[in-house]
Parts: sequence; C-alpha cells; structure tokens
Amino acid sequence: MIIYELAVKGRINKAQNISTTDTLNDIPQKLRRKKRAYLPEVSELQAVRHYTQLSQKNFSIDTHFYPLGSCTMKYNPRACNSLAMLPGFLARHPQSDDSLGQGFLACMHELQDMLKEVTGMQAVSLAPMAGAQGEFAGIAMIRAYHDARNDTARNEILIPDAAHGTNPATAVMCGYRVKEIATDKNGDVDFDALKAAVGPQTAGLMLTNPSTLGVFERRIKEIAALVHAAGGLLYYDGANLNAILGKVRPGDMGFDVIHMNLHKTFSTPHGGGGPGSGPVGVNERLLPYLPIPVVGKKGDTYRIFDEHDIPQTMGRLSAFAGNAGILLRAYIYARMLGKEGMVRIAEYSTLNANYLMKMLEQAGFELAFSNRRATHEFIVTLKKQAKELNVTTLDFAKRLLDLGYHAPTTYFPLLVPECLLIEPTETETKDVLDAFVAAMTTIKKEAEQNPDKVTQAPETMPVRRLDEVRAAKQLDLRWPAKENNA
Amino acid sequence: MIIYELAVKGRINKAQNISTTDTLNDIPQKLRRKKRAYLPEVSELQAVRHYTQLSQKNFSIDTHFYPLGSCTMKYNPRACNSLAMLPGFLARHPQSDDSLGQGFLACMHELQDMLKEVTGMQAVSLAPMAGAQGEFAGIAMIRAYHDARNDTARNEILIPDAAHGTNPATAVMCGYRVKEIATDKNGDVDFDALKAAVGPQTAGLMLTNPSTLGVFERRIKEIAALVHAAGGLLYYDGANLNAILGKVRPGDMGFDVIHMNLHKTFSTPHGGGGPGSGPVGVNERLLPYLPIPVVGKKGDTYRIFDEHDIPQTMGRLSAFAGNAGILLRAYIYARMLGKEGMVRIAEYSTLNANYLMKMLEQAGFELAFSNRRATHEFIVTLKKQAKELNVTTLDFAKRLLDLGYHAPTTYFPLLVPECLLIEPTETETKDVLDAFVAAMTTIKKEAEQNPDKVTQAPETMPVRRLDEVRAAKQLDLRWPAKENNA
Amino acid sequence: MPFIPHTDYEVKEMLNAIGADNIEELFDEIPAELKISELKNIPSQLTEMEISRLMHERANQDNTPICFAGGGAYDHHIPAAVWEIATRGEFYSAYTPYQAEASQGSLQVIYEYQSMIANLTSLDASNASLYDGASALAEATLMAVRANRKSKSKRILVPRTVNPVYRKVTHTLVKNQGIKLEELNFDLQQGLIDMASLPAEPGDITAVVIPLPNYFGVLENVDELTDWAHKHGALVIAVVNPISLSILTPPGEWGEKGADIACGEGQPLGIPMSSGGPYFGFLTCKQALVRQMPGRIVGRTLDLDGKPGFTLTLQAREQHIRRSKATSNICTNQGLMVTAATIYMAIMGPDGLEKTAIASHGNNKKMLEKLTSKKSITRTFNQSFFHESVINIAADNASVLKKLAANNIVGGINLKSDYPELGDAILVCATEKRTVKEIDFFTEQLATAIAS
Amino acid sequence: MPFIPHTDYEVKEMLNAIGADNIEELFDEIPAELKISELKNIPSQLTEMEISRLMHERANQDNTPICFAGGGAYDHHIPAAVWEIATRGEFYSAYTPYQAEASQGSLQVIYEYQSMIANLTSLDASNASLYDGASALAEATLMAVRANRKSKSKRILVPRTVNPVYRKVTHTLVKNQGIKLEELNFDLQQGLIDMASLPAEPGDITAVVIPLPNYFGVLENVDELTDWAHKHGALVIAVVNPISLSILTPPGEWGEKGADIACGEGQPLGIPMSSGGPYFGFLTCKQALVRQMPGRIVGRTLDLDGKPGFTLTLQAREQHIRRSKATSNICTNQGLMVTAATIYMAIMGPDGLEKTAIASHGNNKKMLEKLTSKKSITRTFNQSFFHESVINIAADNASVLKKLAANNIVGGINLKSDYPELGDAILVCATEKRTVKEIDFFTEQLATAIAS
Ligand SMILES: Cc1ncc(COP(=O)(O)O)c(C=O)c1O
Ligand SMILES: Cc1ncc(COP(=O)(O)O)c(C=O)c1O
Repeated sequence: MIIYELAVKGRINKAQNISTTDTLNDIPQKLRRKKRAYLPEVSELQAVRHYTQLSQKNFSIDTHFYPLGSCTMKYNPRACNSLAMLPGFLARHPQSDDSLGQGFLACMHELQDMLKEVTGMQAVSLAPMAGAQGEFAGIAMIRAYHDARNDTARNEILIPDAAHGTNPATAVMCGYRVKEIATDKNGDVDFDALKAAVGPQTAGLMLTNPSTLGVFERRIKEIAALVHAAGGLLYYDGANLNAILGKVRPGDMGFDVIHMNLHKTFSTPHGGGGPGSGPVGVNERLLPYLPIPVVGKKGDTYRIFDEHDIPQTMGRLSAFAGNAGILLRAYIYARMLGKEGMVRIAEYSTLNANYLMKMLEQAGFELAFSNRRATHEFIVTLKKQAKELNVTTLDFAKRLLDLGYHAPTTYFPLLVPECLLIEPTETETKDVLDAFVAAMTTIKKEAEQNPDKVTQAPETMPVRRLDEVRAAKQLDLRWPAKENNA
Repeated sequence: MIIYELAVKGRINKAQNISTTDTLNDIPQKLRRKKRAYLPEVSELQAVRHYTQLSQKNFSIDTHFYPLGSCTMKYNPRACNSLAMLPGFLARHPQSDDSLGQGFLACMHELQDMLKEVTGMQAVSLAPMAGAQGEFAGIAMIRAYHDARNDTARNEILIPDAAHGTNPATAVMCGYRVKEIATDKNGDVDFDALKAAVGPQTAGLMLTNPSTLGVFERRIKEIAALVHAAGGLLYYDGANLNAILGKVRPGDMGFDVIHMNLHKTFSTPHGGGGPGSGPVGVNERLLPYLPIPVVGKKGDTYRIFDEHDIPQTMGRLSAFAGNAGILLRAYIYARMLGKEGMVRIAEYSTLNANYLMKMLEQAGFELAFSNRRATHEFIVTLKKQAKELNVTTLDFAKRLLDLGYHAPTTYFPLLVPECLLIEPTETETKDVLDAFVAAMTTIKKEAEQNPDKVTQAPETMPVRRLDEVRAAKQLDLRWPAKENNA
Repeated sequence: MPFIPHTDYEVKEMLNAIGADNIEELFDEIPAELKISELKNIPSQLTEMEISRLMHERANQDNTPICFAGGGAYDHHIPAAVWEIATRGEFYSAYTPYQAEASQGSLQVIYEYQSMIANLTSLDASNASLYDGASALAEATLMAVRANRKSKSKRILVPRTVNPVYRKVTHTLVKNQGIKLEELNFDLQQGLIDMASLPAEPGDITAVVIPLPNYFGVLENVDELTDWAHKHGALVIAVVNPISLSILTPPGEWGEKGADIACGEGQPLGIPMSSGGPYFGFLTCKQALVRQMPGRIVGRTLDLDGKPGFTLTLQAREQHIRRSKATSNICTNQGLMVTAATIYMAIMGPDGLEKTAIASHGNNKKMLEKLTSKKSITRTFNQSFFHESVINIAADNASVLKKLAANNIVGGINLKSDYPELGDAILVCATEKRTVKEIDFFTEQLATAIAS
Repeated sequence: MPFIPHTDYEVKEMLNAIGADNIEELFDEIPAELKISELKNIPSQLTEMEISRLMHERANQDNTPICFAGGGAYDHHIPAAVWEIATRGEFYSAYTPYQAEASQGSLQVIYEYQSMIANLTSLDASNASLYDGASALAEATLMAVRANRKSKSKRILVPRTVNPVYRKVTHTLVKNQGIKLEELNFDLQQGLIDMASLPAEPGDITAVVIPLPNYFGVLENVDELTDWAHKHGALVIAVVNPISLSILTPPGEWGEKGADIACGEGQPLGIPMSSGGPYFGFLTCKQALVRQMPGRIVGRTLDLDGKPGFTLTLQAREQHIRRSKATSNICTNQGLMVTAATIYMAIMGPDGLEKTAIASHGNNKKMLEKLTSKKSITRTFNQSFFHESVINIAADNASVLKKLAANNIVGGINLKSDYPELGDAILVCATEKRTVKEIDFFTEQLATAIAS
C-alpha cells in the first residue's frame, strides 16, 4: 500500500493542526495557491503504522549482518543518536550568536583536532556534507593552489581504474580531464603506467589507500614522490580509513589533502542513503584554501571562522555548517573510542576481513588477490560460477538475502569480473562470520546442484526480483497526481 | 535464538563498563558472591540486533489492527512518550523535596482534577498501579468504611458472572466472600437474582458498566438504590470507561468508588503487558480512606499528601507514587483531548463498534445480543461454526493472525460460548473495519469449504500453533543455568 | 479531531449502515436523566505543539538535580540503546501476549528475563514481573503462606531494617487475609538485625523476611538468619537489590539451604527514577514453589512442527482462569519495564553489572570518608554496606535537606519519622554516576547547610 | 573494547586460521617506516556514562533560546512521531538501497517522498534528495545548462534577492565548469526584483533563478519573471520554501508555462534546526528534464510475479555507472532526512501544512506590527511577505543582536555584510511556534537593546 492509498479526503490530524484565525488577505490572489497540494490525508495512527510497517521491510545493521564492501557498515551506537538529539543541540539556530553555541562549537573544535591527529594533516574543515563533497572540496583546493601560483596549464587529474565513481565525477565538476591509470595484477597501481601518465599537465592524483580492491598500495611513497616531482598534488580518498586508523596516516604517506567519510569510519548512520559527512584535511600547502566555516578558538571562546578569517578559501559548500548533527555523532563516537579504541578499529576490522577471506578461500571461493593480505575488506570473484554454471554474482547476492544476510558490494570495483567486495567490519563476531561462510557455502552447493534456487532468488523478501529495465523504460517516479479518495 | 546462545565467555562491552579501581575488601568474604551470575555476555550490537529482531515478531497497535475487547487498543500518541521522557522528568528522584518537583506535581494535580470531572467523583488518588490494584484499593476502602462504622458483619461482595477475573480475585484479597450474580438473556444483571442476593451481609457490589458483554446496564439507578438500601456500597470497574467518557459519569449513576484503566481509556501504552495505571475516584463517603500519596495544593505550591494529611487512609500501594511516568503520559493525552476530545472518544468508539457489529451481522455472523446497541465493543459467538463445522473461536483467532489482524478477545466473558469480544476503538478508520469484515468473511468461507486452513492456522507467523499442554506439563521457564560458551 | 480519523462523509455512511440518524442515537440505551451535556471543568484541547511547550516548561522547572538519595530508587547510568529499543512501537504498543504466535517477541524477552533474574538471585524460577518492589514483598508473603503448608500461624517476621514503606505496603495488601506481620528490631550500633535478640523458641512462624542490603545499606548476616528461619520451619523471603547481587551472595546460596523466595525492586536495572515509577517488582523462587507464584509466567514449548516457541503458561494460577481462587488479583504487570531491564542486563553483562556495583560501593565509601571529615557529620552504623549509608548530622535534618534542595541537590532521605530513635539521620547514596567533584560539592554544601 | 566483540580466545582462533602470530602481522604490507605507534593528541576513551554527562553539560550550555531567526532554517513544530519512527534502526542503520528486495522500506518511502514533493511544487518528477538547499541550487543550475540545449552561453541570472549564501555556494560549486552567474539587483523600497530593470534584449540566457519567498521574505512577481525568462529562451529555476507552497502558487504554475526546475531547502519539513544540518535539498522538474536530474531516483516497477515494487532507477545518470560523465558526483545524499520529511508531510497532511503556513504568516504579521510600534524599529520593505521580514533599527545591529543573545533570544540575522546598502537591517522570522508573549518579550528586549 502507498500512503496515498490510505488517504481519505477531509481527514485531518487535529493534534497537529494549529487553530488559527489568521488570514492571507494581504497576499495578492495571483500569488496564492489555487488548488490544494495533493498530499495524503491520513490519521497519525495510519502514518505511524504505515511507516513502522515499511521500516520492517528493510535490512539494516540493527537487524542483519551487512558486509557491504567500501561502506563500513559497523554498529552505529545508539548513544550517538540520543545524545546528538538532546534538546539543546536540536534547538540551536545555525546563525545564532556564537555565545549561544559554545557547547556545540567545543565539540566541533575538538573533533577537528582529533581528525587532524588521525590523518596527520595540518588542518581540518568539517564543512563537506559527504564523501563526494569532500572530494570536490579537495580537488577545488588543488585547483585553487595551482591557480594561485598561476600554474594554469595543469588540466588533468590521474585516477586509478579501481577508483570509486565519485572520483572521476568530482574531477570533472572541478573542470579537469580525467586520465585513468591501470591496476597491475597484484592490485597495486601500475607504476609504469603512472610514470608514463604524470607530467606538466598533471594537477593531481586521486588515490584510495587501502584501495577499493581491498589491498594496501605498497609503493605509496614512490608514487607520492613521482607526482610531487611533476608538480602535482595528491588527493586521498578516505573512504577506507577504517582499515588503517591509528596505524598509518595519509599525511605521513605524502598526501596533500584528504577527505574522510565519517558515516563509514566514524560510524554515523547511513540512514538509508545519507546523510553522511566528508570533512577534509590539508597539509600546509593547501591551508589557505580550506572550505568554510571552520571552528576556531580564541582563549576559552569558540568562534566560527568565515571568509574574513580565511580569505583565500575555496568557498562555502552548504548554506550553514555542513551536517552538524552528524558531526556531533562522530564526535561522540570518537570520544568513546579514544586513542586506545581508534587503533583497535583498524586491528579488528583487518582481523575480521583476513579471517573471513581465509575461511571463504578454504570453502572453495576464488579470491581476486589471493597472494595479498586483506585490509578491512577483500574481493571474491565468482567468474567460475558465472561461466560454468551460469550463476552470477547478482544471483549469489539475491540468494544471500533469503538466508538472512545483506549482500556484499557487487560488481565494484569494475575491473574484477563477477566480484563481491566483502567488508565485515570490526563490530561483528566470529560466530557471525562463520555463519556467513556457511551461507555462502550453501549457495555454492545450490549453484552446482540446484541453480534455480539461486537464479530465482530471492523468494522470502517482500518482493521477488524486480524488473529494473521496466523501471527505467516505463518511468513511474511518483504516485499519479489526483485527489485523495472521498 | 536465545540471547544466551549468542553469548561468549569473556565478551565485554567496554563502552558500558566503568573502569574502577575500587575494591570490595571491606565486605566480608562470606557475603560476597562466589561465582559470577550467568548473564549473557554479548556485544552491544548483538543485543541491539537481537532485541530489534525480536520486536519484529510482535503484533502491536503500531503495526496491526488489534481489536482486543475489554483492552481498548487505541493509538498511543508518540508525543505522550517523548514528552514524558524529557530529562527533567526522568531524573526526578521520588523522594526529592517537593520544591524540586513542582512541574511534575502540577501535572499530577491537574490530572486528578480532570479524572474527578470525567468520573463525577469527589476525589481521586493516582496511587494504584493497574486496574486490579485500583480494585483492591476500592474494595479495601469499602471495608475500611464498614469497619469504621463497626459494621463488621458484612462479609460478601456481589459480582455479576460476566465480570472480569480480577473482580472476584480482588474481593478475596480484601478478605471477602464472593457471591456471583447471574446475567439475564439481554445481557443485563438479572435483577431478581440480585434482589435475592442483597442483604445485611452485603459489603458491596462490583459492577462494570458498560459491562464486559458490550452493553450498557440500563437499570443501574435501581441497582444502586437496591444495594445502598441494604447498606452496601457500589464499586465501578472502569475498564470500559472509554465507551461513556463525557456522556455519563459513574458518580452520577450512584457509584461510591471507581477505578480507571489509564492504559485503556487514556491511551497509555500496554507495553506488552504493562505498566498500567489504575487511579481510584471516590465520593464523599469514602473520602477519608483514599490511598496515599495524593497531590495537594496550597496556594501556588503543590505538596504530596501522606498519612498525616489522610490519617484514615486505606494505606500505601507502592514504594513511591505509583506509575508516575504512565500518569504523565495520561496527563499529556488528556490535555490533547481536552473537554471537546473526551466526549468524542465515547462517540466514535461507539460508532465504530456499532458499525462493525452491523457489518459482521450482515456478513452472517451471530451476535450475542443482537437486540442491543453495542457500546464500544460487542460480542460475536461462533457456536454454530464450532458445533457444525468443528471450527472454533480459537481457530478463527489464529487464522486472523495470518490475515494480518490481531484476534479479538476470545472466550471471555465466560458465559457466552465460543465468543469473540470485539473492540475496534475510535482511532481506527472505516477502511480498516471494512477490511476486517472482509477477513472474517474469508475465514467464515474457509471454515465451510476448507476447514483445515483455519484449524491449522496460523501458517505465516514465526511459529505455528504452540503446544500449551506441554508448556504447562514440561515446565521450561528459563534457559538452563550454565556458563556462556567459551 | 485529535486521534479520530473519521470524515463527515464516512460518519454519514456508517450511520446509514447502522440505521441511525446521528451518533447520539447510539447512546439511547443510557437513561436520559443520567447523561451530561458537557465536561465543564476540563480545559480545552491543546495541539501537540502546545502541550510540547507546556511539558518542556514543566520538565525544565524540575531540572536535573544531583542525586544523593536512594532508598529504593537509584540514579544509575542507563545505556541509550535500552530505551531506544524498549520504546519501539512493537514492544510499546502491544498487549499482554495472549495470542502467543503473534507475540513471540514479547514472550521471548520475558523468558530471557526470567532466566537472567533467576540466575542473578540463584533461584529456579521467576515470574514475568509484579508492580514494584514493595508490592512484590506483599505478594511474596502471601505466596509463602500458601506454600508453607506446615505452618498454620500466618506469622511473618519482618525486620525493621526492611524499607519502611515496603512494610507499610505489605501491611496494606495482606492485612485483610489474616496475616500477621511481626517486627524484628535492629541493633542501634550496627544497623542490622541482632542475632542475639532472636527468640530461642519462636513458635510457629510461616516466613522470615531478610533484606540484603537492608534499608540502611548495611549487609545483614544472611546465612545465620536463613538457617535460623529454616530451623524453625519458616520459609525465607529475601528482599534484595539486583545490582548488588552481582557482588553479594545471592539468596539461593544463603545459609545451608538458600532462601526460598526472593523479591525486590527492578528499577536499578535500567529504569529511570522518574518520580517513582513505573518500575517493576521481581519475584523468584525454588522450583517446588512455582505453582504458588503470583503473576504471569512464560514457558518454552514446541509448535506443531516441533519448533521451539514461547507462551504464557501455568495460567490456572491466574485470575482470568481461577477468578476468586487465583494466587493474586494481578493482571496487567510491568511488561515494558521488564523489556528494558532485559536489554539492560544483556548490554551490561555480568562484568558490566559487577563494575557498576563495585563503583557504586566505592563511591559510597569515598562519600562517607569525605562527609565524616566534617565534624558536624558522623556515620551512624559501623557495619559493611553496599552503596548507601546512614549519617547523623548536627542540625535539623528536614531543614538541611530543604536547603540542599534550594542548591539543586537531593541530599538523601530523612529518616526521622520512620526511625525517630536515630535522631537527625539521613540515608545517603552514591551510585557509579557520582563524581568526585559532585561528592566534594555535596560535602561542602551539606556542611554549610548544617552550620547555617 | 568499545564496540569490538572479540574475546582473547576468539582472536587466537582467528589468527590460527589465518596463519598469523598476531594482529600486527596482518599489517605487514604497510611500509614499516610509515607506521605510527600511538595517536598522541587524542584523549583517552570515555564510557557511555562519561560521554553522556559531557554531552548533557554541553547541550545545557547552549540552552534553548527563543528563536526569531530564519534565513533558511526555521523553528517549526515537529510531531514526536516523526523522529521516533525515522530513527528506528531499520531506517537509521540501512545503507543506500542497492539491494532493492531487501530495502523496500526505504525505497517506498523515497517514492512517496518524490510524489509528495512533486505535488507540492506542481512539477512532474523529483529526485531522492541533495545535500541541502544551497547545493541544490548549484545542481539545478548545472542541470539547466545540460537541459537547455538551445542556449550556449551558460549564463544564469541570479537575483540578489536569493539567499546570499546560496549564491556563494552555487558559485563555489559551478565556477570551474565555465558557468557565469550574473546578478539581478532589487528595488530598495520593495525588496524584490524590479521588473523594469530587466534588460529588453538580454541575449542568450541559459536560465533565470526566481525565489519565492525571496531571502527578505518578500513575494516576487513570479508570473512575470517566469514569462520573461521563457520569452528569452531561458529555463526557470524556482527556489522555494516547501511550507510556503501550501499557500503560495507552486513553481509548476508560475506564468504561462510554469517553472522548469524547482529546488530548495527541505528543513522546514520536520527537520530540527540543529546548528544547520543535516537538512536536505529537494529538486523537482518537468518530465522532459528527468534524465538531466542529478542524484538518486526511485521508480516503481514489477517483480517476477508481476507484483509492484520499488528500485533505484535511471542509474546511468550517476557516478557509480557513468563516472566522469555523470550528471553530478553526488553519491551519499540525505536519505534519513527525507524519511523524516515524508513522515512529517503524511502526518501534517495538506491541511496541517496550510495551517502551519497561515499561522507563521500571521505571527510574522503580528510581530511586525508589534515591532514597528516602537519608534526605533521600522519595516524595510513595503511588499507582501510570507513569514519573515527585514527591519531597520536605530542602532548598530551587530551589538544589538549580541545583547539579545545575552537574554537568550536569537534576534534574527544581521544583513550588514551581505546588504550594506540596507544599513542596520535585521532579517526576522516568526513561525507558528512563536507566541504572543514571546513576541511581546522580543519587542521589549529589542527596543531596550536599541536604546541602551
Ligand atoms: C571509495 C569511495 N570513495 C568515495 C565515496 C563517496 O562517498 P559519499 O558516498 O559519502 O559521497 C565512497 C562511498 O561509497 C567510496 O566507497
Ligand atoms: C473489565 C476489566 N476489569 C479489570 C481489568 C484489570 O485491569 P488491569 O489489567 O489493569 O489490572 C481489566 C483488564 O483487562 C478489565 O478488562
């Protein structure tokens, strides 16, 4: 049922309905809406029941193991939510005087400091609202840097072919051309290809390390030296920071600018698609271009820095201060981890990934890079199953749903055929990993003996496999506009 | 899975684990626990996931139509919950000084006043923690009244056979014998039987009006006069107050004492079995015996009244002040209803019940009292189906679950064979009622054509029909005491 | 109309179907002279926006003072997950699980709760909850009277070291059934039951109530008391604090044979203080006594396919089946609180509970040291305690507590009316939540209040 | 270990299985010289109890002042049900619905959201959200450039009556793609775009941005502006307040043909102000432009059995498929906020939204009357407004606002740096939540602050 199907014309929620004697007489008729907007007219109970029922149709961390590679689906502590939603935080207008926000600003300032420390960068801005916006801020800063030096011939950003789609999309939004760099057979950047590509036209290189292939880029120092020598800068896509937190820092690897995905590494909720938060960190080179606002401190007082304080800023990215409430959640999480807890995240997410990789290998699954350590994630390829049994990664993914597991990331990165990118995270138990291996093994057997079971999956979900072609061809993007039933 | 099955020895939730250097050295060894209590050792994520998954195995108002007769399963406004859980309310210690509780006490005092008004009584105590405790308080007050007059020969409480089980159980807890009064064929108290039973041994009469048969006791004034004339008092079981709120008041009917079920009429949550709240109201006769505490007001200041203020009190019923947080929810609800809303509750719950009764009758179901108006509930009897088709009320109830409806109350009241006591409440839409009639009709057909479908139901629930005999014979009331898995 | 979904059009349709002209007609069986026209003394309806404003004002008015009071309601930390999950609609808005197949969530939670609380008390079986600690004691005494078939006297010995309100509530609830509650006095130096004062020949006793810790926070000699009671044919009813049981000897292990019944207040297990309720009473017992338990009980059984599931069981003890012969009149209990407590215990685990108990004990110790460093404050009893203690102050305790309240401190519980022999005595408590800074602040404020 | 469930025993077992001696060995591919030994400048871990205490202190420090500021973030009432449901784990902790069959909840919510917001703006299609109102405007301009194939100039006219920060953000986000944002000035008496000032021969314009209400709260002549833009071959991008659309002409009905794209800030629809985020940007458009939309879109389709279901669609526009040729780089959007907004709109319904708009408008009117009853306060513009307005005060506005803050009032937004020509101007707003008492209090405090 769609909420509109529950609606009846004239139904009103009186408890939410302000009684007012005010009129709109002073608003010219031609600016007044003629016909009421078609919104559902349902009771509060109907709405509560409908959305509660809908929620139950979701898999989520709170209900299922969710080993979605590159997404870091770890436990989102409930305390982060309830404390970030204290009335004092919710009620703060973003443009209220700093004197009315010292509590909030203290958290933000401390968060900036903690993120500086874990990334090894000189300064952090919390402004970007997700990873992709962090990337934008980063590449725009690189551009501002070159522009400030009148080094305007650099029109190219180098990006490994394993990179996330946001990387090339971002480079283009910043007015750059994208040059793809191949990956070698061990999952590292093809160093020769990189060497050949670097040149005076190179504005910078975007790199994810550990990469989206689930391996650590071992020649990172050489890569950094190469790019820097050519006058380019290095951008670090921090989506995989979880794997190395407290072990090794992007700043120390030689990166000039980095974004973090707080909704991954710092466990803020994914919310069915967002909001996230993508703070950027920079070294000295890019300090003058940091996006605003940034929280500063004078004596004991916190203050919001704007274009007056950072005149060369690459600019503003949001109407106010980014996803403040998400930043609060990340702050709370970071304080609960502390210095001791942060490094353990890297350790135990890596332990879980390597264990799961080993167990799946033992169960007969083919690894994309069997001679490499897993980082916090790793890749299984089902190309054999696809070829020999005609059972694809998509089929495996759907069948996993039936067995009570959210599927890993499928078909990404693009260069590994029929791949599953598996990221268990540090918050899952060994028992869960073992059970997941058992489920994968079951499906493997089914694929061999009873392939229909897999190719027809799922069978236990609210719907069976959906017709995506139809969805794109016969566009149905909204409930037809009409009136609520009488 | 039981939570213990998820546990592993040595697993610790560090975020909830206070680090302390304190010792127990000063506690004698013989008073110290030798072996750790066997409690589950699970991670916070495991606990969150486990209990979130469990919650999804419940039907509830927020997810299903729940027409459980006598239980008033109406919408529990979410605002009542979130406002009652504001930090200022949660943090109040029950024995903190009145000066630190004026906000809370103001709510309680106003709630007392509102409940006085809707019941037509002289005074209200909020102390009882559920309906049954309200009954206890009421009957104990009746006893205190007779005792105070040295009228000690009265050892009997009269209770109609349709009454809820708590009524006779309560009378016994107060040291009384119970005399049952028969019901006549129209669902009223058998007046002649009552007349015959009333006498000098009569301490009082407990009556639910509207009765649990879903009809209003029309001769209530005569009944009251009869019992009063014999020196007995009248107790009103307010479980069905929803049906008459703002239309007619127990005090005006002649009752001396009444309890209310705030978890029914005032929409506080049922919480899977409680907590409830069962305030009592009294007329002048019983005023001196009111249970404590009661909230009083002096000038602008609220104060808790105790045995010093009400020296003849029947006593205390709880360690502190009853289910305070539930009372807050009832207060919030009452204020949102206001005088206008309260009477509408009676009107629309009655409208829904009469409509549903009519539609079910038209669908071919047999009513227990087809010549009577429904109050906010009514009774269908399936004795024909039970006899002719061997499909019982229990079977219908289980099959309803499959069709997405919680079953009405079954086999209560005891005197109507194979009965369903159906209470739709005022917060459900006509559409829901129509759909419920359709579901009942479907089952009726199935019972005729395909009875297995009904007698084997449910088939879509987390478990199939449970072996209750085994449950009572092979008692398994706890997970076997052992240690968590290593 | 708040919470009523009907449109005018629907109302008309429904009345048509019923065959009535208007809604009022549906009330035509109610004698006209009884009907009222209006609820005069009730204010007009508020929108959610308006009531929100009012409730925020009132909650802010009551503030969040620093709490040094215990006496049955304790200011422990509660993990955020507890109430975020307990208030999910599926738990919050469900009824008592009468339709087991549609209530496996609530039922399993209760089964898990029964397991945990039985383990905590080291007894065999638990019910699904009673109203609160005080009424649980009353039910325990009634249960003991039913269970102790050998005893005819209905005499229950109740030490004065049991929470005085619990004794009052028990009296209220059992007095009409011929049960006699007899007091045992305590030692004024030690704050516990004087073993020497127990009669050598007590006669027929049905049960003895033994608190641990007792109301003064002091630890009773539970082994000796238990054995003494059993020797004289009495059942033992333990009144215990569930958090303390992570470090103190559980009732099932008291003396030679263990207590027979344990009960108490569940509030410390994840329930906010919230002006005194809703909390929940717990009740556990030895296997042999199960059928005398009041209240609901959940059992594990099998479904038609042999798959395990949960259901209410032993319902023949209850009022809805047994009516006047039921073990108690209780019907609605405190289900949601039990849900919260179960989640709390699962999240805390044995280690978390133990640390909470140790830190609370340690904080009380630190507080006592601090307080008694002031000349005007002395410790009343000299025995081991859990996490609260009685102090004597050199001023009128009622007015001192008022002064502390004015400084946003709940300074403890005034014992004068219940224990006049103790003089200006206050029962103070420090849970794991109290910081050194707060204890210092309290000490200074208390000393100042005494002096002024 | 916070949030890590491993026991020592399990770690050993797992290392054994891997064939490693210790966890550190798993990091052996990282060059040793890069590794750090410790995170020095990070404080030690806090328990939940400790962080709770800290966060309560900080939240209390910021208090809950009375808010008369708007400017893109509004203090509307939010029904309790909205966030109690939106924060349910199943919504809160799910990822983007990539596995449609296991995400029908989120997907249907988005589909319902798309339907509601399309109806509110009277346009054909909506995406699933963008970051916020400001970045939505930037995306709308990029979309217009892609969509207006006839125009080559990449010139976008942006009136100065559009929120200045939106203009800055748009500039930041589009400047590297050769897009030219050209300002349109406003009339100093009216506070809106002067139609007379529009060029008769504007040349090739790609799009015109039209706000309603504009940043000053004033209602622009949207019909004339729309027709003018269309006449010159430009697309029209509407920037609108969603609450106001329950009473104001929706973009789809502006002028002869209606606006082509509408965008704006979703915060008024049930999202708390919370220091500026997370909010969400909405974006709707005419059917013909759908394939130029940035961000995710949910479509309704059928499953294998022909049963309707929901899935992400038109993904070929997006970065994860199209990479450098995507319509935008956006990936994670503001899903949870959209969930909340959908529940908000469902609970409020058309009538509730309308009443909210009317009451807000009415309150602003009352506030203006009150304020301008003071000699030191004047209204800056003389045109119709929605629920905020600009006032001029006879004192330095920065220091006046500081004084109000000291009295726990957020007195509005200082316009001096963005609109120096307006003098000591403040943008004030009164939503439906403001009471007459608060407005009176504000008036007196403001007058006093000006005078002092
Ligand atoms: C490797 C990588 N880079 C960038 C991103 C983009 O981050 P966001 O979705 O927060 O914009 C992601 C997120 O999926 C990612 O996995
Ligand atoms: C008619 C009637 N009386 C009394 C009660 C007992 O109320 P409670 O369950 O709150 O103790 C009930 C509750 O089911 C009832 O329906």
